[in-house]
Amino acid sequence: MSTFEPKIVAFVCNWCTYAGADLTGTSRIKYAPNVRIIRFPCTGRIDFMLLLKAFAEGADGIIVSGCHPNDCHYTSGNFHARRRWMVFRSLLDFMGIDTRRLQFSWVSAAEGARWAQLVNTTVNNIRELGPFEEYRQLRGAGIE
Amino acid sequence: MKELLVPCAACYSRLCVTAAELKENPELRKKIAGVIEMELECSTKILNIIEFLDRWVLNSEEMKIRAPFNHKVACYYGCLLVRPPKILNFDRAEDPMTMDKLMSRIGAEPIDWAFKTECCGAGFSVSRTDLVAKLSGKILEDAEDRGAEAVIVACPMCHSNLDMRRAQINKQAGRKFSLPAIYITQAVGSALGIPDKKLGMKRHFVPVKLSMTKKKNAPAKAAVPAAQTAEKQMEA
Amino acid sequence: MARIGVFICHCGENIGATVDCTKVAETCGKIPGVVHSVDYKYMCSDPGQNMIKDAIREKKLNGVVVAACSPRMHEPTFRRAAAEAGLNPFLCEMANLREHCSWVHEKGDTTTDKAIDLVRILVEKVKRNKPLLPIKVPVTKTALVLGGGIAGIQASLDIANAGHKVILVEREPSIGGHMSQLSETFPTLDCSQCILTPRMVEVAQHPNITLYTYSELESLEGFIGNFKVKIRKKSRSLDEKLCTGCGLCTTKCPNKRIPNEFDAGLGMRPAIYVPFPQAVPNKPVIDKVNCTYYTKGKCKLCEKICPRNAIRYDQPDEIVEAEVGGIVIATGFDVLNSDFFPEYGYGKYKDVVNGFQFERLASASGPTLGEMKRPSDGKTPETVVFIACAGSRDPAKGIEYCSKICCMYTAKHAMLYRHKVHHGKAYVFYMDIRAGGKMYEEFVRRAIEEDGVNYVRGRVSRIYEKNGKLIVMGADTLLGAQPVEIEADMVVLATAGVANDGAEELAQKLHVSYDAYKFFTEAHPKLRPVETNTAGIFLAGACQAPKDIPESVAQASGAASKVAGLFSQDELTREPLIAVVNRTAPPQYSTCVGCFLCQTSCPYQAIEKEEIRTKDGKLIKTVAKVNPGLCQGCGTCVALCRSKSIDIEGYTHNQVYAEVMALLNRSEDNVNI
Amino acid sequence: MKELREKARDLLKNKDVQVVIGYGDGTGGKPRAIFIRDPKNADRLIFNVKCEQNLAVYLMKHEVKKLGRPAIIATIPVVRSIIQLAAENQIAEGGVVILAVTPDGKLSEIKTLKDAETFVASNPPYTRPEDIEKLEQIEKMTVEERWTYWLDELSRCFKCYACRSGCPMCYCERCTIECNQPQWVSPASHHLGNVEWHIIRAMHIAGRCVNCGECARACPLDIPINLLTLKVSEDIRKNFGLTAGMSATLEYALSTFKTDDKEEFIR
Repeated sequence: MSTFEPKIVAFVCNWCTYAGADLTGTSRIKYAPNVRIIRFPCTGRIDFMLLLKAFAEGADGIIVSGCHPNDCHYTSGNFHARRRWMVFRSLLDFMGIDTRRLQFSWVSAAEGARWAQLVNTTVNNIRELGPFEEYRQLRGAGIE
Repeated sequence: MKELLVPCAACYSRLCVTAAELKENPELRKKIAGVIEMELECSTKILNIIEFLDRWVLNSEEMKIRAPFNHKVACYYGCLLVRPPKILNFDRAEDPMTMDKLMSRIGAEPIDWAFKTECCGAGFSVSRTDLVAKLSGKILEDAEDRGAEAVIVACPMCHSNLDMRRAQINKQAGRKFSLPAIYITQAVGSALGIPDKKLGMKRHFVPVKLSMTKKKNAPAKAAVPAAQTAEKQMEA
Repeated sequence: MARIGVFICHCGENIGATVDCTKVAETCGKIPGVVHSVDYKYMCSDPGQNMIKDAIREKKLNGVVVAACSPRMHEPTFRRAAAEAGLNPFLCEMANLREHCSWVHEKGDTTTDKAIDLVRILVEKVKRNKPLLPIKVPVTKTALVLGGGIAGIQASLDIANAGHKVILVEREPSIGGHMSQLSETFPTLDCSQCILTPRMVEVAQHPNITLYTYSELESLEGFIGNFKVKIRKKSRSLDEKLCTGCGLCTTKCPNKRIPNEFDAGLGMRPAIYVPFPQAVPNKPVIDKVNCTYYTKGKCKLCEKICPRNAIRYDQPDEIVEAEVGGIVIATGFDVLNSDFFPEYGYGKYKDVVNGFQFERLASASGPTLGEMKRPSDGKTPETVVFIACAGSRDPAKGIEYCSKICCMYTAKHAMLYRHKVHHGKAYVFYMDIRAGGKMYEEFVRRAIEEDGVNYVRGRVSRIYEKNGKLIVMGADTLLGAQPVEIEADMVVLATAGVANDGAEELAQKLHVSYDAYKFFTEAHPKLRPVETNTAGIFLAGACQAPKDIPESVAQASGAASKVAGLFSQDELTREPLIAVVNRTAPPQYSTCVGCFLCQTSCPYQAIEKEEIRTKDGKLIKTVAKVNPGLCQGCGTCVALCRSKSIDIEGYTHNQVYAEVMALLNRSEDNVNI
Repeated sequence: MKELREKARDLLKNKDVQVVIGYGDGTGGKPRAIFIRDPKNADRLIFNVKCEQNLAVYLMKHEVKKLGRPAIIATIPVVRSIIQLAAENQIAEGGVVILAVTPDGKLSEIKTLKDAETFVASNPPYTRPEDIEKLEQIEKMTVEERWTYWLDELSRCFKCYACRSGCPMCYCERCTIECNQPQWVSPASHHLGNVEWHIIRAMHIAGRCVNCGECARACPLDIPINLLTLKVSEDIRKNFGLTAGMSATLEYALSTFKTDDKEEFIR
């Protein structure tokens, strides 16, 4: 597993974290290339099924990030998202899915450095954990 | 022990502040507990004399006003009974009213005046008596000018300053203040019909000349049992 | 059948230096559905854009992915280019190869691979894009202005002069607001009435302005461009058409001892009254609480005296309905009730007054006709103490914020006093002097240096009356907190400016947000200061925060220009990236089961109930419907809907699902992406 | 029981309702749901401790809706289901007559939602101790243990969707499971499909579940899936102080929020 490079999918909102990642770019701050950003209008739009799909389809780790509380471009999308994640994350944990692979965060449009740091720490954590085989291999398994 | 009655405003203020400190600072609490070698809960409710009278004396059944204390009085809270407001939140810091209400209930007429919460100089009552005289003087001056017959105090320190240091005060103010300083329990006791002697009214430096005027328009004999309970209550 | 074109931009060295663009173009050319894939040095340049346009035409592309900088940078550019080539702009997407890849990673295969992934994601998305048409919402070109103070007046006039209809609603019997109470105005000391009343008259006479005084907003429905409002016209107990405003009734009213609101309680008025001589409209109103007829059932003197028989005791409130396209809130502010500094004795001592009361004492139209007389005994005050920050910047007693206008009006008050009483002494107790503004600092200096006002830096601890004088006890912190005691004849408190009463209720009626102090909040503290978070509703004046006249007027004109901008088109176009509740074939009509749990998730109250009925009007089912005028496209309801009955254009279930799949689903390379 | 039958008979006789949904004798001594439309048959109604199926589910079925205004024999969870359904605009005020039966067999006729709310308020939510016990037991396990536990349990699932059909809250006309554009959950009953299905189910019932346990009872393979919904309900109660089926104007946990909702995992 020395060559293991985790695949990270980032689900981010357009107004804060996506713009924040843009700032990371314009400030030329380097970070690990393992992450792929998928853009959403708001964290409120992110369907929990997408996260499960990402895991099933080979993601080793997931970042979900949007505007800080009270900063949502739509005033409250992130508050709804927060509740959704509180319930969802606890359910996954209860079912034995390692929630360390699911990193939630708030990154504002002004926090370019924070974004880079978030990606790097997540990549390192997931590298520790290794590939998320146990979930991935559910695909097709269990059919006699 | 659930409640602690503190008749001295200075002690009251200090104790409350300490309690508050300890409540929000577990470290300090541990330290102190170690020093005094006993557990500290800080659950004791600290009562000042006004709260006490209000709750236990004037609200209890057998406490009947037998000799209304019908005098114009200046309710003097002193500086420590209401400060620091954040911690004590006992009454409005700048214009407290509890004593005024209490006084009206025993038949007195509290005047509206400006020195309710001014300092009497207690802190200097030994070291700088000249300052005490100056500050206490202002208090008496305003009270008398507004027609008060007596200053009602809720702090032994204020009491001693306004009473004991009267000569020096008069000297400094260049006028003779005749209105007595009366500790709140004395006023209340008198209204409940406790004889002046028992209340120590006779033992002031500034003679208390109120009683005579009062007893006239008060019921002839005071109901003794009530008086006794009243005493018990206050000694308690 | 997808025919996608992929255009990889080098952005000079910016992308080209770290990403192997040619390889990206080649690899992406192999993605099923991609029929055209090229790379070029500067895609945003004219030749670059032309490449795209030509390809769209020649290769009959039905989807374009431009892999270049951030879409937040150039998406509009490339969508316009696509449109010019006849492709629906929403069929053009951007992959962010610069900010999200080349600028943040080292040169190398992994970076190039990432670039390929990013393009692949967008290719899969764009395959599922639908041509979208911008949403057009009709605009009712009438504005509603709430509040007839200087801000409301300014906004109304600006909008009206731009050629649009305006409905101006004022709670009080006359427009004019607080400004009409002021004597002179800083920093020029010109008479407030003199500059205000012409504007008031202009409002009354303007053909485009409908004025409802003594009226309040009852309810609001709808959305930007299409609001429906109900306005309650409170009964004046008189027929305004008949009334000529002769004022005879007011002279004959037996009950003349009612504290006059306009004079801040210092003057008296009858039960039937006109707030002040220059009132607009100049028609009286009966104060039912104090009117002898309403309280005791007899009197009716005004009715007898009225030469036009205009009095109507039984006149009911009237509800006026109107349709408006934009709304300006200009409901102003109020001053903090000072009785919560008992130590200052406001309300206890007649000669301790607040700012408004002093304005009336100084005003030529005031109860003293501008002569400096103190309320208690009408004597000329020889010494006046002004206390700034009476409540402001005081977390313990008052409010934490700075009321902003007090420093200036206190300086003005002191000056006015000195001008009227030349031998009088004026003291000002202050924390700091905040005189930011054109000619402001100079104004304060003038008060201090030319008019000899004594400024004492320190706070006042107590005020008490002593043989006819007000003893002001304070400290001078510039002299080592040395105690200061001043024997004053009058004290003026610069009490804090706070939100008007009823601000909260109004905000809830209008669905606009407000802060902890009940001031209305702007959409962005810096860049959108006159808009609210609710599209089509704007802010002007002190209802947003304490403001002086110039600022209020400036913001009012700003709000007015926003409204004028909104009204400059017959339809307003909005990005069509909004949520839609699906409709399916009968018997289902929609997979929505009408649980309406989504309703509360919408920040914009955009989710409505729609009843699906048969031709003969029989109700089949009630389902959710997203109002395209209100929806801002956050998609919270989309993720919430269990049956996936709501979807959002631009980020549809199909699109985002495909993006995830495109990105992964390549189990052959778990190692080394 | 006599009282119950008379009540049902009267309701049908006076045309107050067109159908009474209740329990009758089923095979093997197990009660089953019966639908009485003729007063004469009211005596077929029974009620005993075995009668725990959540009959509220039938209020949502087209076949039953067709029959007209129903009366329903309701245990406490059933009343809560009805209240929740009303909160979700599925049952109109006065749309159903509730014949509520308390555990001690007391019968009370509930006509309005307000009364229903008072009823559940005085008969607070009840979770079977064995469920709580099992829940805590699982929570004590390590993540790995939980994973193997659930995989083992869920491996038996063959997607018969009895859990869905038995649940009054699963009244969607099109379940996410049936969406194939995109195919959110693979229809096959392999491990992945099973895990995804049961997560979706728990999430979609979250904040709406009254913990009647019907899903588990309905499961032909005795998978304790009610624990998933129970866990979620508990979280919602602890975190947001909300319990489903207590008020017909209930705020839905996942479409409302407090600006100071407490969590410790978002960094």
